[in-house]
Amino acid sequence: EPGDAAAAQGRNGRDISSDQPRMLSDNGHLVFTTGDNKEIRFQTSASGRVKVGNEDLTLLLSQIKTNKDDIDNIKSHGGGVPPDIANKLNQLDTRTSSL
Amino acid sequence: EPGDAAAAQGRNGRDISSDQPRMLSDNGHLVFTTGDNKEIRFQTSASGRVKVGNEDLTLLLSQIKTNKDDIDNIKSHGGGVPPDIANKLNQLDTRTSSL
Amino acid sequence: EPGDAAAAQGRNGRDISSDQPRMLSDNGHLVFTTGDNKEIRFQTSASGRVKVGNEDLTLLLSQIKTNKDDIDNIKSHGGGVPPDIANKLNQLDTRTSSL
Amino acid sequence: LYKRWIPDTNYENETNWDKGAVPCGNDVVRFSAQTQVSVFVESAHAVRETRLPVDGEFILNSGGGFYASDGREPGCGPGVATRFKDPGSLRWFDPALWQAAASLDDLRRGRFLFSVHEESVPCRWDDVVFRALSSFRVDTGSGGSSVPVRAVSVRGKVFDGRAEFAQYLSSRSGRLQFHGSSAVTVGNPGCGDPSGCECGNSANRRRICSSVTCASVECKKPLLPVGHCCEVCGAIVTIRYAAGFDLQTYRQRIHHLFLVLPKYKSVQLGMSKVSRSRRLMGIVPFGASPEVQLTLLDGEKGAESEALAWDVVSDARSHGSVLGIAGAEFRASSGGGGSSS
Repeated sequence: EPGDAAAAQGRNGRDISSDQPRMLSDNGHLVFTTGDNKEIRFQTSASGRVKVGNEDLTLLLSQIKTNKDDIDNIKSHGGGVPPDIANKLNQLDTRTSSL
Repeated sequence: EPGDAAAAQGRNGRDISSDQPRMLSDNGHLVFTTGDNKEIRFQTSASGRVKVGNEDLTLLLSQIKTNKDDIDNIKSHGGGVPPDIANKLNQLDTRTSSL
Repeated sequence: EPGDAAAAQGRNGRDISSDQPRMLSDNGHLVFTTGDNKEIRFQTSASGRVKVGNEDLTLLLSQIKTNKDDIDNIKSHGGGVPPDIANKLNQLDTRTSSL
Repeated sequence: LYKRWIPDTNYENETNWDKGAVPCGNDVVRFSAQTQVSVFVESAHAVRETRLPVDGEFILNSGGGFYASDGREPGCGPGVATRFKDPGSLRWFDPALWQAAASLDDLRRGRFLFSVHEESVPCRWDDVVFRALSSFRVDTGSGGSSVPVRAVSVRGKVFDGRAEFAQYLSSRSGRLQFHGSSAVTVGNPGCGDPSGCECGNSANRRRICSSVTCASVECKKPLLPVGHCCEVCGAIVTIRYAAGFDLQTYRQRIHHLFLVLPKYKSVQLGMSKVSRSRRLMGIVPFGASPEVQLTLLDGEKGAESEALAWDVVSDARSHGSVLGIAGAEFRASSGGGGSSS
């Protein structure tokens, strides 16, 4: 009934204040907007997953942190030995082995 | 009137039926979908957050770029000095210090 | 609700009400939750995008994997040559060039 | 004709909620775990807590969706626990759940046609319309037979190709909106006969009439129109047509000439192509011949209907040659009747 929609507006159609997080359709786009100081949270249980398309977002987010840790480690302790350096060191070692 | 076929044509006369987003429950999985060429958007205000489990999505995504920058830097300028190399260089240095 | 608990038994007698996803306001935060082993999924059609702010999430997620690959490569083959090492190698090379 | 499904599963429709009101920001909303429903959400609603079904969907109209309640929803009251009613039992073959009109424009303007029960349900020639800004759930019934129609439009998209609609039915929305082992099929040709087409729902008569509760009638000779489930008080005009008869044109003529008159404003008139078995000497059947049946009801004892029947028959008598009418007669529940030829 057309009248119902109008009635529903009266009861629910209040302006959404800027601090209320929301999920709204905007011309076919699905838009999640967090409010000021408010969060939108997606919570699965321990064994549940959050997926974006075929990607496991939970895994990937944890990978970001693993990556950061690895990078921090490389920054302080280096990565593997670049072949050029290994070669040069070998060359120098040989050259100076009789000293 | 929110009635019938004619009313379903958008202002631009396009068929709007297939491009409305959905929040659906599929055997208990919670699925957010959009139609062709439509986006799912997360819009965070300055102080609002999107959280996936306990993780702050916005922060982590910015970490991805930081990681990439760090990696690019390591690729061109190296990371820390691996202990093996440091040891070898010290050894060579000592060995050749009298030359 | 009294009648419901009984009605919510699945065919196998399991209580399926715990499989129901929920959408709730927690202190003004908008929270989506799922039951045990259930996923939250974001699905756009082929040409749609998931965007976080102005960032394309799909691209960012693929960057996470690129970062991981780069890090793995740096771990095994090293990154660029740190200037300190390059200098030291040059110094040693010069020092030993007459040997 | 166009037949439009009346019920919807819209969030904004207060009749879909057990408390008779659309939930607001202080309410706790429950969908039963096993309610299979496709809900259309036209506008934005505050959410305190919503428990979703295990299999269902919310279709979000532009501007539609949900936002976290701040717990201070004005005019919402202290908050109640409210439940979305299970829409599972609304049946395709229930004649009370359809509106009929001669065109989409008439549908939009609310110019509905009255029909006998069998023809209130979509006929194989009809275009079935589900409101654009709505979702729904319809039980197409058991039995596994197909339910053919010309076309079906769902949320503005018109399906008239069999394969495409079958694909829609197998989609998530399709499975939530249509259930039952009888599958609706589209692509049937429309009625190509200007004199009208028989609805073809007599095969479904039992299913259709099982949804109908007949009111008691208090007239001398109650009538049972072909295709109707109940005896009625009123009149039945039977038109024998000839070359040149056009049902749609004739329907409009009767409307403009008579139904718009104040004295007939309470008369409902249904017009159908029907097939009545002819009986030799009134006893021995010798085949069926198609004719046009006008069912006239007025909710009273049938006096207005009988007066209109006289007018219709006189009109047919005066202009029969122009209209392609070979003869007309009527029976009234008062016991009266008349004919022309």
